[in-house]
Amino acid sequence: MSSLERREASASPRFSIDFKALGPFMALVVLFVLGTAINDAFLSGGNLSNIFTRAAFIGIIAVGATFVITAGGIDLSVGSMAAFISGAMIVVMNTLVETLGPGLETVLIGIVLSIILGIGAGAVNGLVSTKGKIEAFIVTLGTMGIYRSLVTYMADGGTLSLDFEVRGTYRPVYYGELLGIPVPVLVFLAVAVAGYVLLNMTPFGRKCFAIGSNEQVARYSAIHVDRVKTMTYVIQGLCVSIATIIYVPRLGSASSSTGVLWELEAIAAVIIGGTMLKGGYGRIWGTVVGAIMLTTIGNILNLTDAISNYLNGAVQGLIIIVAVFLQRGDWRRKKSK
Amino acid sequence: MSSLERREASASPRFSIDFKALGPFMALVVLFVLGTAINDAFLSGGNLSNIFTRAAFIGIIAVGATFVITAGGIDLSVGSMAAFISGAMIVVMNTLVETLGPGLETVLIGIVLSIILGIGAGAVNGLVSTKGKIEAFIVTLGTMGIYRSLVTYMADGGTLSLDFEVRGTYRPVYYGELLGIPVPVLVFLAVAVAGYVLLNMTPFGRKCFAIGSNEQVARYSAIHVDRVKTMTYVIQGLCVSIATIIYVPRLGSASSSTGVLWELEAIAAVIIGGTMLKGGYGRIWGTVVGAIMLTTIGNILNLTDAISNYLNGAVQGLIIIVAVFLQRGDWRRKKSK
Amino acid sequence: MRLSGRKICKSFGPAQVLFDVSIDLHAGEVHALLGENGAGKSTLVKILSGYHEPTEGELVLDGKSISFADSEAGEGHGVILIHQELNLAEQLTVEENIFLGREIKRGWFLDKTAMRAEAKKLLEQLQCDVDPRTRIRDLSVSDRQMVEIAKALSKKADILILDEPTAVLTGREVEILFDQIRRLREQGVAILYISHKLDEIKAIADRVTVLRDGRHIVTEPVVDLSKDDMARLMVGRDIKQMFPHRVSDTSAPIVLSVRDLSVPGHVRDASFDLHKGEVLGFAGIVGAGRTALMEAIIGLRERSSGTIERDGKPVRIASLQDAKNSGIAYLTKDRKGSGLLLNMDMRPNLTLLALEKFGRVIVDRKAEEAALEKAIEAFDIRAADSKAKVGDFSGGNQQKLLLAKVMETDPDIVIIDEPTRGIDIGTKSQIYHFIGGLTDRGKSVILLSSEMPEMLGLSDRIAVMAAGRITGILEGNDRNEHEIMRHATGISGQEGVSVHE
Amino acid sequence: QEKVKIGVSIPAATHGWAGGLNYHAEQAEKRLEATYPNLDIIVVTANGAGEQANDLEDLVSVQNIDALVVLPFESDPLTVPVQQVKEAGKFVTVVDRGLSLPGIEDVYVAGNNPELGRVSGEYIKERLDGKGKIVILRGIPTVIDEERVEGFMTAIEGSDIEVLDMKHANWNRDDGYEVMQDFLSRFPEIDAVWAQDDDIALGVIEAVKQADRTDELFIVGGAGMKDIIKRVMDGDELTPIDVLYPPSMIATAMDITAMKFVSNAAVEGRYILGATVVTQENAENFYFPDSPF
Ligand SMILES: Nc1ncnc2c1ncn2[C@@H]1O[C@H](COP(=O)(O)OP(=O)(O)OP(=O)(O)O)[C@@H](O)[C@H]1O
Ligand SMILES: Nc1ncnc2c1ncn2[C@@H]1O[C@H](COP(=O)(O)OP(=O)(O)OP(=O)(O)O)[C@@H](O)[C@H]1O
Ligand SMILES: [Mg+2]
Ligand SMILES: [Mg+2]
Repeated sequence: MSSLERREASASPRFSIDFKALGPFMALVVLFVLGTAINDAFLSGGNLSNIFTRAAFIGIIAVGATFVITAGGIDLSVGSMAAFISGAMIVVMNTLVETLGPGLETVLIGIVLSIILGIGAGAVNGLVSTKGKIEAFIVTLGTMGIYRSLVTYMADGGTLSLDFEVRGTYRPVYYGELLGIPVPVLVFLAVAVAGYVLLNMTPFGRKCFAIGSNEQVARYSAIHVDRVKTMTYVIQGLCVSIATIIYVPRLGSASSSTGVLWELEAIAAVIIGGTMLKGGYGRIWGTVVGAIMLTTIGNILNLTDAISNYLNGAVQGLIIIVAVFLQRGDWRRKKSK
Repeated sequence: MSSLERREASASPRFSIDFKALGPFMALVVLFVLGTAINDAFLSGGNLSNIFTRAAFIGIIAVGATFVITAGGIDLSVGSMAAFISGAMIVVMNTLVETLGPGLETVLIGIVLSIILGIGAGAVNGLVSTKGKIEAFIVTLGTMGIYRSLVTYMADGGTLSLDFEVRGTYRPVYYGELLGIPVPVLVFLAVAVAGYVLLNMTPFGRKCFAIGSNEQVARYSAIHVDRVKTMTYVIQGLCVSIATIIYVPRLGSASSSTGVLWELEAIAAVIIGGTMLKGGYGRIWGTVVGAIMLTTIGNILNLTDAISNYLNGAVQGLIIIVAVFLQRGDWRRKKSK
Repeated sequence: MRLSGRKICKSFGPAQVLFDVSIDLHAGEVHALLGENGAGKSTLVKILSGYHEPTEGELVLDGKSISFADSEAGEGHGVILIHQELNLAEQLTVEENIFLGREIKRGWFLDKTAMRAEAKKLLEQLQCDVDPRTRIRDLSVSDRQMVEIAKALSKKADILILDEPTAVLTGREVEILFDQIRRLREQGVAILYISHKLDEIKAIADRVTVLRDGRHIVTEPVVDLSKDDMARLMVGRDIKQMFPHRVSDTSAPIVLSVRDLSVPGHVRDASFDLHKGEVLGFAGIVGAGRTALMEAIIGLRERSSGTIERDGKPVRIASLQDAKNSGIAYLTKDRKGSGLLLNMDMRPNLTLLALEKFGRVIVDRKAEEAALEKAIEAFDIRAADSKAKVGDFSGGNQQKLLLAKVMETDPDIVIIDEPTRGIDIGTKSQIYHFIGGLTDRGKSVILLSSEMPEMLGLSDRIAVMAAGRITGILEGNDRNEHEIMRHATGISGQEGVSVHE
Repeated sequence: QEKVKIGVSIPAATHGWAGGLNYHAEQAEKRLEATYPNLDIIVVTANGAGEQANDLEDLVSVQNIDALVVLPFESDPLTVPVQQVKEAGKFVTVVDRGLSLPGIEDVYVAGNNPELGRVSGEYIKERLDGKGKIVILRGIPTVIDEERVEGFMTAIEGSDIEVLDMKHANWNRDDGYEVMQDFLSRFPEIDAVWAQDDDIALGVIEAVKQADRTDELFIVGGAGMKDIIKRVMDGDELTPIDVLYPPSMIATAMDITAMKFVSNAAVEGRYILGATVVTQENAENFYFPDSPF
């Protein structure tokens, strides 16, 4: 949005402010109405639980991406980072089975490893781009290739499979429920709340906004720009590792095709949610809704047989554009003139 | 690069100015030395001609992307746009064979169609994002899905193949040579020169820089921001169509896997070349070199079996990061302190 | 003595901008720093506060030699600088900016309530009527400057440096600021104050240091210098006459006629005429809608009603391009936000508005260079390095470049919004004479200014706006401060549109 | 009367062979729905293992299918999701890529990847008299690719055939073309090319033609794409044979599954499709000019 329009918007705050915040939610409601219209089963508890559970992967990663993008960066490596971390977890857990057995310890060590790797991978992205003064786009494009290669290499070109007994121990992390809510959804919720608190209620979040909005100003305000930026990548890495932790028990395997294009989905969820790609403004709840929207679109396409499968991508693309158009609410303001 | 560093850079212009302009070339030279060291065949005329010919596709598209990015936009749809245009060309030419025969007319009509489609597709991207006030990232993510679906649909999920006789007529556009230089390379050169002139020597190019560096200032300088931005997408579309025109005679086919990830390669070429992802500064020659660098990296990896195939992506990623690091020349300044 | 700079030299690359400058700041004293645009004032204070490293020379704090690693270290020692160019994150709110980098915390979390209360208190202290939750990008420049001041005050400075804080402030705001400065002086804070407004120097400063071309010229108690002395010391020559001598001719034909123009929320039913060869001033308090009116006239802002006639013929102006084609040009008051491309050098900036003049197909670089040379000459733009990014220019030289940019279109009607913000007195006079020259050549000027002397010294007639309406057009002897204020505050009787929601 | 719903889950048409798969699935859907009005077939496509697992969930929870025909993106990750479909009481047919746990599926229609590699290897070994220099263009690094290459290497084991190098060409024509170009600049002597897949083979053919080295080598592809079958049929020296790995196997699987519901025939069990060698003699039987693949 150009600043000229922004001025206009601020001139009539009654319309714009509400819309900005509610936009994504309204678009989601429209999608839900559409889904129900197409198939009654859409609103069934099972289907809704499926949607939210699926949204958890991309959603958790997208929460991390919200930090990176708010601070003016970008991370293209998340998908292959997820694949790499999954692979490493599986390899290590499979090895541990021999000594520790397929019990809780093995899984816990796997989880700890995942977190360490996530943080490490994020730190690499952050440090190389800040200290090396290389565009984040290039750095993460590079590490995207590197992580993907590493998982292919670990898997010898094939698939890494988690030991079936460990899978049994680990299973509840994906398939379990607590108070009737699937565990991944709970984790997603927790990550979103933590992300919200961190971005909106702590000095760190404030610094992310400032850096994304104007790096020079941030620097003049005694903010350690490089450190904060690096931290956003570390948070992104951590989020990827959390997503991985609930991903691995689902499919119990990793291969070179794991997580392909997740980066695009995560960034799309962030942007749909109203965060600005150029940095300076981020919204965790928007991101959460964005992730759910993307998953819902995929689900709706499965509800009907009316559209040729070849056109799935077209319908998906159209819905994304229309949804964002609706939620930006500019059409509304035009009318009210 | 943050403005603080930029200051430093401008504070010691003797080093930085040379480096900024020469950086990509030097990185390319390093790559060529590496290639020669790995395999003598690298410098053979055939291999070099292969490299440049291949670079032509991505390079031509990347020239267009330079405009879009310089003016502060982004286009993710170029790869699937290329697939879609190829598909449409093939379908139309195959149909025309029946009435016009496999002669020059058929090919020419195909080419004209390609140009019309490219310009049209670019205009759609531009108009939807400017008039609809939707982020270019979202719009082109959407059209990316749409074009890819359309080609899949046209091909019935399979491959569209150009009529064999037409292929004969059309062949020289890819396989032909003029003065010993392959036609695609000449086209690439022509596009690059035209792009250079347009971006650096005309009012239009100046306006792209202005919009990318500060849209508000551009507006206050009587620049029709929406119009110019839309034009950059049209130029991008035109470049895609030119790339397609030389792509189709190569293998004479199009399928849903045509042009996958070209958008990422094109953007990478642009950024490697020194154009700023945030807009406001673009360099066509950098882009050209960037495209050649990317192709060369792939070529070098094919010329050696020292590296496990599985690690190709990792090596590629590493080389990209290192090349950009070298060409940014910051290491040099550090040392000279 | 609190902070001194001893024999400070500073070079940017090959260009040296400070030569052996020494300055002492004393506790409980206001020290003024004077100098032409580009004299090196901002550079000097940036060195004093740790934003730049001196190339040579040293800083002495409380008798000990010290070197600040960065601005953070400077602030750590109580040296606070208010930058000449606003230094706020536009997408953040007022309160967020005030506490940026030193947020008040409760445990690990931001204490937003405390920060809001504190921000409110600071703003109240400055009598600044701004909601702490407003985003900076939605504030006027003068409000932004007040936020900067609030931010600096909240830092509890021992040594406070203000780099042209009043360039964008209104008279009332300046008074408020001065009260604060006096209060701080009382408390023993050492203050360094930069301004091009000599009245202010007279009013607030205890001692004056003058720089010229990066060299220290003189340091004297302010009582020992008259304004003319100061001007002479700065410029190095006498300034004979501030304003051009002009004869106004009210019978000249009307070149621009605006009728019943309204902009929703900003302007209602504005009508006025502009004669050939006249300077029509627009006065009013900030937010009265002058800028909005002008932006609507030139097609940058949507209007809900109104007609515009040029030379008696109705014209349709839907974009700035149309305005340009009708021979109207507009100089924005926001040189950073909408005036100049800060990351580029002078040449593209100069020619951006009048680009087609330099070739419709290919931009003629030679012609551009020639135009640049002429502009540098005509507007006396002083840049150490003509290839440097405009963002690195001194504020005054940016303003001159902006003026040159607008003039490239060779307009018949020039709308000038705050033309002399941050301009030194010598150059100001140059600009006034330049405006006089324009009208002598039959061009017409609309002048928007918050500087009363400028308004009175240049304008043939003065239109006054209040709350979105033109409340009066003053001619002849009515053109005086009292009448302007009477109309500007709306005492003259009309009700206006509400501007602030 | 309630219709019997059969869900079909396959990878999206992102490369030639998968495109053929999609085509045959759609054709079979139309044909079966026309023949048996009480059948409703729902075809869904996925771009990755995770997405396919989503599709399986949706087929069960919102479409409430009675039977599932699935060609897994990858075997391992889809084992558990398919198992869940089975546990929900559905009839399950698995195609091409076997699951990692035994006994889940009711019907298994298997292509035979190691066999494709073995047959190709045998042919090349025989044709070169057990000695010569070859290059290999592999697919996307996955299990399928691994299995094929392993089968191939086993077949040429012990002979004097030297594999100069192998690179991934990702079952993609453009990649096939470029990798082959580079092989040609690198190796002055190549006796045969194993392209593993017909899409790659088409790229290889163009590269070889461009380098003018059509006389010195031959190419073995795989899958049974109509363009290549046509060449074989026409006796093209460059592509003497092709090895079938027909995407129509999905139609076979759908037919078999449909039988379960429209007849009383017992259909449970394993159906292994061979890797038939297509030569000039039998090519006509495998040439379907109207198929998109
Ligand atoms: N970062 C920089 N890089 C290069 N040159 C600079 C830089 N900062 C300042 N200069 C140059 O130093 C000179 C002095 O600038 P400075 O901003 O100190 O002037 P000033 O006295 O504050 O002027 P003004 O009254 O216009 O603000 C100018 O010629 C300016 O172009
Ligand atoms: N200092 C400023 N810099 C940039 N834009 C401004 C500034 N002040 C106001 N504006 C914008 O100009 C437009 C008109 O301003 P407004 O109607 O509030 O007051 P104004 O009377 O025109 O201001 P002034 O009296 O200061 O010229 C608004 O869109 C406002 O956002
Ligand atoms: Mg200054
Ligand atoms: Mg059906």
